[in-house]
Amino acid sequence: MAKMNMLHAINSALDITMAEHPQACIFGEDVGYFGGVFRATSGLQEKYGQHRVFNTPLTEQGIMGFANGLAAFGAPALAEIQFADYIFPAFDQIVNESAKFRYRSGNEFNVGNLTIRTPYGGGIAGGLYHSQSPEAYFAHTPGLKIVVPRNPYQAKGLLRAAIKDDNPVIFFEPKRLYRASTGEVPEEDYSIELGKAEVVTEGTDVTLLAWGAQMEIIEDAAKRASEQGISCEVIDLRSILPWDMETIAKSVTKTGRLIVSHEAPITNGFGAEIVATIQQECFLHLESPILRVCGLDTPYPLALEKEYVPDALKVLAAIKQSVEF
Amino acid sequence: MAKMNMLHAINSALDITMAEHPQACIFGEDVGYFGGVFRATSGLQEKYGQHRVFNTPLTEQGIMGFANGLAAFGAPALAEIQFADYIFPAFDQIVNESAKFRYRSGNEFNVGNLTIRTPYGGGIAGGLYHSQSPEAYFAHTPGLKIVVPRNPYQAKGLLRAAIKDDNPVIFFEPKRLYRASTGEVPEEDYSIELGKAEVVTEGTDVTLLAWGAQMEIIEDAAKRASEQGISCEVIDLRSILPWDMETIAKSVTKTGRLIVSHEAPITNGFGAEIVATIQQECFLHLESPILRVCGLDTPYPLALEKEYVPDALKVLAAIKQSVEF
Amino acid sequence: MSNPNNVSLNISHDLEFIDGHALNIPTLSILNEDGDIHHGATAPDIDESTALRLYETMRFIRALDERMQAAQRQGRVSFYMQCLGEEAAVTASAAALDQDDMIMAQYREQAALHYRGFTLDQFMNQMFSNERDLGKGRQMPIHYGSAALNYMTISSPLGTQIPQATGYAYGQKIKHIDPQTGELNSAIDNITICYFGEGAASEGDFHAGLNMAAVHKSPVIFFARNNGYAISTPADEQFKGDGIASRGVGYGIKTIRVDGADALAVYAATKKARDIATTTGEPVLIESIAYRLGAHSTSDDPSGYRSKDEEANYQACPIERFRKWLVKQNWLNEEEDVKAKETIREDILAALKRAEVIAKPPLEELVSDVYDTPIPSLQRQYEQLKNHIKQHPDAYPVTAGRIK
Amino acid sequence: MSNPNNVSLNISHDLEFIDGHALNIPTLSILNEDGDIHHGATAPDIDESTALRLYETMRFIRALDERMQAAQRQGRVSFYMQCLGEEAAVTASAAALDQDDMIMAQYREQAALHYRGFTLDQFMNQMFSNERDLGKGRQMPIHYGSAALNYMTISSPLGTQIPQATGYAYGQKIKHIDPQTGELNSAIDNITICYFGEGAASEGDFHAGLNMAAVHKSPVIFFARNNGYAISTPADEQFKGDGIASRGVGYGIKTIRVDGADALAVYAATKKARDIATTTGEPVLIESIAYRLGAHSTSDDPSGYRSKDEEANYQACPIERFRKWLVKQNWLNEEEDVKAKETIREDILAALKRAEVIAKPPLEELVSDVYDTPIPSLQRQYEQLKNHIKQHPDAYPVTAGRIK
Ligand SMILES: Cc1ncc(C[n+]2csc(CCOP(=O)(O)OP(=O)(O)O)c2C)c(N)n1
Ligand SMILES: Cc1ncc(C[n+]2csc(CCOP(=O)(O)OP(=O)(O)O)c2C)c(N)n1
Ligand SMILES: [Mg+2]
Ligand SMILES: [Mg+2]
Repeated sequence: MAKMNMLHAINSALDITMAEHPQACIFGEDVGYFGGVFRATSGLQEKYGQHRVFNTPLTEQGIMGFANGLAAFGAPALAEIQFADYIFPAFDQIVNESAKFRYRSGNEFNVGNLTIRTPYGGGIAGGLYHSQSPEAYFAHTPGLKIVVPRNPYQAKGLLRAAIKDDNPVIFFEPKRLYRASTGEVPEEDYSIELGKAEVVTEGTDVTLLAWGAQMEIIEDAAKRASEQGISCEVIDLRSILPWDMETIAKSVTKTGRLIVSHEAPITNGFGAEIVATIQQECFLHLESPILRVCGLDTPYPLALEKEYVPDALKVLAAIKQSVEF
Repeated sequence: MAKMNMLHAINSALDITMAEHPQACIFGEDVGYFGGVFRATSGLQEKYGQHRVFNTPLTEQGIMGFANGLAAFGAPALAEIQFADYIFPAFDQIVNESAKFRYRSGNEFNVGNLTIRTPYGGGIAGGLYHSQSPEAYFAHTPGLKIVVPRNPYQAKGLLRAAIKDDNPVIFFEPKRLYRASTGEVPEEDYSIELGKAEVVTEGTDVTLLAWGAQMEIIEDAAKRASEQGISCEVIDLRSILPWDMETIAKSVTKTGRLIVSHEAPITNGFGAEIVATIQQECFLHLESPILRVCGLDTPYPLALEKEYVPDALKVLAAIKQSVEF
Repeated sequence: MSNPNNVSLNISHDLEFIDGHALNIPTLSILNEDGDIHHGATAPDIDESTALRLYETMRFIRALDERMQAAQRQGRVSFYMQCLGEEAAVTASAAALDQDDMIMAQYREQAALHYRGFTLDQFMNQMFSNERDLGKGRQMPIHYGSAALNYMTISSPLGTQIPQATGYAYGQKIKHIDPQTGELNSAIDNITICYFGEGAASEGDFHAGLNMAAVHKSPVIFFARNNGYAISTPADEQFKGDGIASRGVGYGIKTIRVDGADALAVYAATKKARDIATTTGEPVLIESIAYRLGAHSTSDDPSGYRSKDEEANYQACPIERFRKWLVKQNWLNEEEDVKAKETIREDILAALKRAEVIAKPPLEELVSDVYDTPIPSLQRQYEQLKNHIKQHPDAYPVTAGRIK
Repeated sequence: MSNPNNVSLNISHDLEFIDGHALNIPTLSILNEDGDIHHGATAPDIDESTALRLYETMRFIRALDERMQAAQRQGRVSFYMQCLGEEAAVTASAAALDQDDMIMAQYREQAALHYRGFTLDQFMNQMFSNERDLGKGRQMPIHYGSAALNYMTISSPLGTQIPQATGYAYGQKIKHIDPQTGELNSAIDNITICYFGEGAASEGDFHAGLNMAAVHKSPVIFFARNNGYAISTPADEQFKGDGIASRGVGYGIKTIRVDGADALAVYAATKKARDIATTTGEPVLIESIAYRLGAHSTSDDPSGYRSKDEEANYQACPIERFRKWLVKQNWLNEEEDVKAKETIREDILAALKRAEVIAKPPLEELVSDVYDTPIPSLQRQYEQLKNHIKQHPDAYPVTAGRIK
């Protein structure tokens, strides 16, 4: 074990992959010599050469088109989109191509070797275009997998699993935690199964559900709630697609209450899907309406970011509303 | 009044707009001399000239970039995307640009003059890429409005309202109904207010909610249900963004039951948002879980389209499940 | 260009703009209309069996196109797209490749696929989306694909295959690179050809794909089929530059324009392009000029946007031109050729009749291949659907009888 | 090119590829390093007041950049981007325009905005996202915009302004078109200039924007700032063609390359480009060659990817070069110039101090301008947020005190 921050943990997962597979390639804007604007690929070009770790021209649709082709060829394609806010020019290549590659060809071809890494989320004074959490845009797309880690240990294990998974996976990295979150991480290889949520704290009164950087917030809220005598079960969803309905339903069956929290705007965020499914699964167990504590339905702001985000106080307010219903 | 099919109704709305505003432009792939692959813009180039009704090069991102610029200049920009399946290359221009133009500039600039028309939906043996219903991809985007008409009368009135609305609007046209749906439509100008659902049939036992071409299906299901003594309240949502929560909540408060149906894959479709909101609004009135009857979580198929789609039989089954809960 | 800006710096003091058409682009032409080699031209090195296979492929595709166009009129298939007028461009370019080179096509390149060995039944099974379709009945007619034949399954969204070809070819190159120097340490054994129309070349993916291929040195032959139309949109409403070839210099890509109705010119250019790609790793751009003789597809009627006069003007047949040359080479027996044509027509009709009665894919193919293995939620949806169909077998006749 | 394929057809029988660098591109240079007009070059027709305004703008921006870079180091603003080395390119091109022409910039063109009259306080209010920011404190520092000054608000996603410029300029042209003939019936009064970096030119939007401008004849001056880098990515990993200028011919767009550190060359080229655009409606492409002397932004440290040697090699200052010419013209009093520089520095510091204490925008600006008028759901969210903040005023000190 070693103490790593999230960037080190990600770098380590990439390093293992590059050593493992002679055709694995890492590419994206500035990922080469410079090691990426967040330095997640630092040192890898030096280690694996310019033809396996390289800067691309500045075109996200090109990066993803290239990645689809390389993955279809059979090489592990590890593409980086510099900010999740800039993934949209690649939307067609991801949603119409990556996601449908296997199905449309009757499994003659597939891009299972594709992994897309991209930093997402707010909290860095980034305003409209360096703060978005676009997971829900992809969650409506059968054929994709979507993963979001909450800390370095999770990041390395989930990223390795995403890379080894034989489907295209989007791996959203909470950039606010890149350096802020540190912890013990094994230097050797390990994987954490995709599609499984994790009960981080057990509790009895209300279930709190989130993923990625938002976990910190709901854990904080749970602590504050426990000071007021409310016992929260805290769950990290980890995989958005496929998502672990069983674990959530089991928890809600026990607690009778659910609060989902994400940074993205509330309307049609992934919280909506969770609520829609769980109200059906747990209808007779629900003691109060399921609540969502999310970003407002506005673009991501700058000066009023503090007001905008679903912070621990807002989650706490929802916990009380749910319990007192 | 005249008998029109949906294409005529749309053409009429466009014609009125072109006559009204000397700078209004219609553009898109093949919309010029040919009048569009579905002939929605038929005759308009002849009437308004090549510089106001024109073919663009084959680039959806270009069409939408151009449209954003023209709308920002102040001219009504009436862009056509040939199939909704091909709107994704323009996703960045719509989601990061159109939707955020006013907000990011503090209202120094806006693209309120923008209207995007695009045919959507299945039922024409179109397979993966001529059948998609991508409304939910846009519904997560504050700043956009989204409208879907169910028949020619609605199409003309809603399209005129969309064009006159001072916000970017995506107008999804149910292509299966282009010629199949006919009805009396005023030749003169009229508008139907955006953001308002319409109760198409009143009922008492269960609320059925859909939009666009799916209305036909739920109306059929409602008829079959009534034969079995179940009274359905049938509602056309009409606007996806903003959506008329009040009308739906009022109906569900009365019936205690809700079924939402759309063609798009179920996971994170717009049905999810409706369910999530309504379970909260109407928690104490709900007598059974809210159900969704939607496309499966697969790309849109071809040979097995009949099996895939949320048809009247499936809606009927859900009605019974809801009532018998 | 050893400056940070990566440009030539030829200082000038004249305020002169480079003309939008400053480039002089020749068009390679080898075979004339009568089937003779142009004076001054050199026929490419093509052997008799390759030439005959090329010819037979064109002849077959012409017959298939005619038959399927008619079948669509009869309501037997839902949709079809002909290759009329572009047979030489597609077939001769495919013939210049290695069987293991990857083909990433747009949709009008069925001739390349047949050249590779796709059987008549395979064509039919795809068009009838029956259970023997390699694509499992999921895409519209003509969206063929075959891993065994290195022919990437067609995808409707235009232009998407262009940067994909760049990525695919990059994979083909990797093992030939010296890890130390980053230079090729051997010729590349297989490369990728990427076909697209002059319309699709307006997509952003075109720009990304060509630029990345040049920068990353991906061995792709970009084969632009300029056939004058994108559905109803004529090429002069598609671009103002001198065709697609004029763009090569913008990417630093070697480029050639060829007469696309001239099988020998296309063959020669593609062979040489392949040589360049395999030995340097670099991409090459070929623009083929032909005329889309038919409608865009069976959903289209060109009389709505182009004149009969124009159509008449460009009626020249690339197959006929090549046939005349073969005859002059003494490689073709005309009598047998006429007979073969008849047989092909019969074979096609017979295959059509076979394919149209083969069952559609079973229900499980609705949910397979979304992922490598079905995810739990989809599995649940599938179970629910099965139950539903079992309760209403009459409503779902195609699948009901076969549900386990 | 009167053929359906819209290409030149110069029949050739030689199997020759056009070289990827077949185009010969000169670089316009008028002013030498010493502030003298090159032999054989002609100075553009620029009057004293314009020249001085140009110079003062460059000098101001240099001072602003230095001050704000330092302010970011001190933690007073969160982010900044300098224009170092590109002042002449940006300012001289803006100076060649009409005040009512639209400017659609990338982000490094603050000089063009200042040339138009954006005040020091306006700059500061934006960077401190205070309540006087025209953008209402919503975007990161340097995302300026002003409708009054015809300067489109900067948007971070790269390249998106390129096709938008095409559309905007098309609007500017419409009223000058004869509805019958589709031809211009008068010169166009106002046009659009669109700035972008050589990195952003790799985006698909670049391709779409330039091609559409050529096809639809949109009067846009596409101004490519090739400064050698896109963050850490050098131009030779960005493209293999001869700069951005080599692409003009692919779109049929008149093109010129200029020395971007030479204010007179930039001014002359842009003036002539504007003439072409206003009289023909057609777009023009200008590639300016300069070197990004500073870091990409305050988040960047170029020592991680380029050598001190290279940096030293390209230190030449465009402002100094122009200053020397002004002095030789006898248009600049050097003593006053030195004094003015001092005053500017003081003014900037004073403005910074003013702006940083101005309040942030009130809570209602969080939800305004999403739509023309707030939609009901957002209105509900706003009410809920107001109540929440009222209950926890200490947690939201910026807005709590001012909530009605
Ligand atoms: C992204 C996208 N936009 C639009 C379409 C609809 N469409 C299908 S074919 C076609 C024209 C293509 O023309 P071209 O590339 O010249 O090829 P050709 O048909 O002439 O062979 C269009 C617009 C599509 N399939 N994909
Ligand atoms: C679509 C998109 N992708 C990535 C980025 C991140 N980014 C910001 S600036 C930049 C480099 C731009 O380089 P260039 O266009 O050459 O302009 P310069 O900074 O040299 O002026 C990148 C990659 C972005 N803003 N938008
Ligand atoms: Mg074409
Ligand atoms: Mg640059």
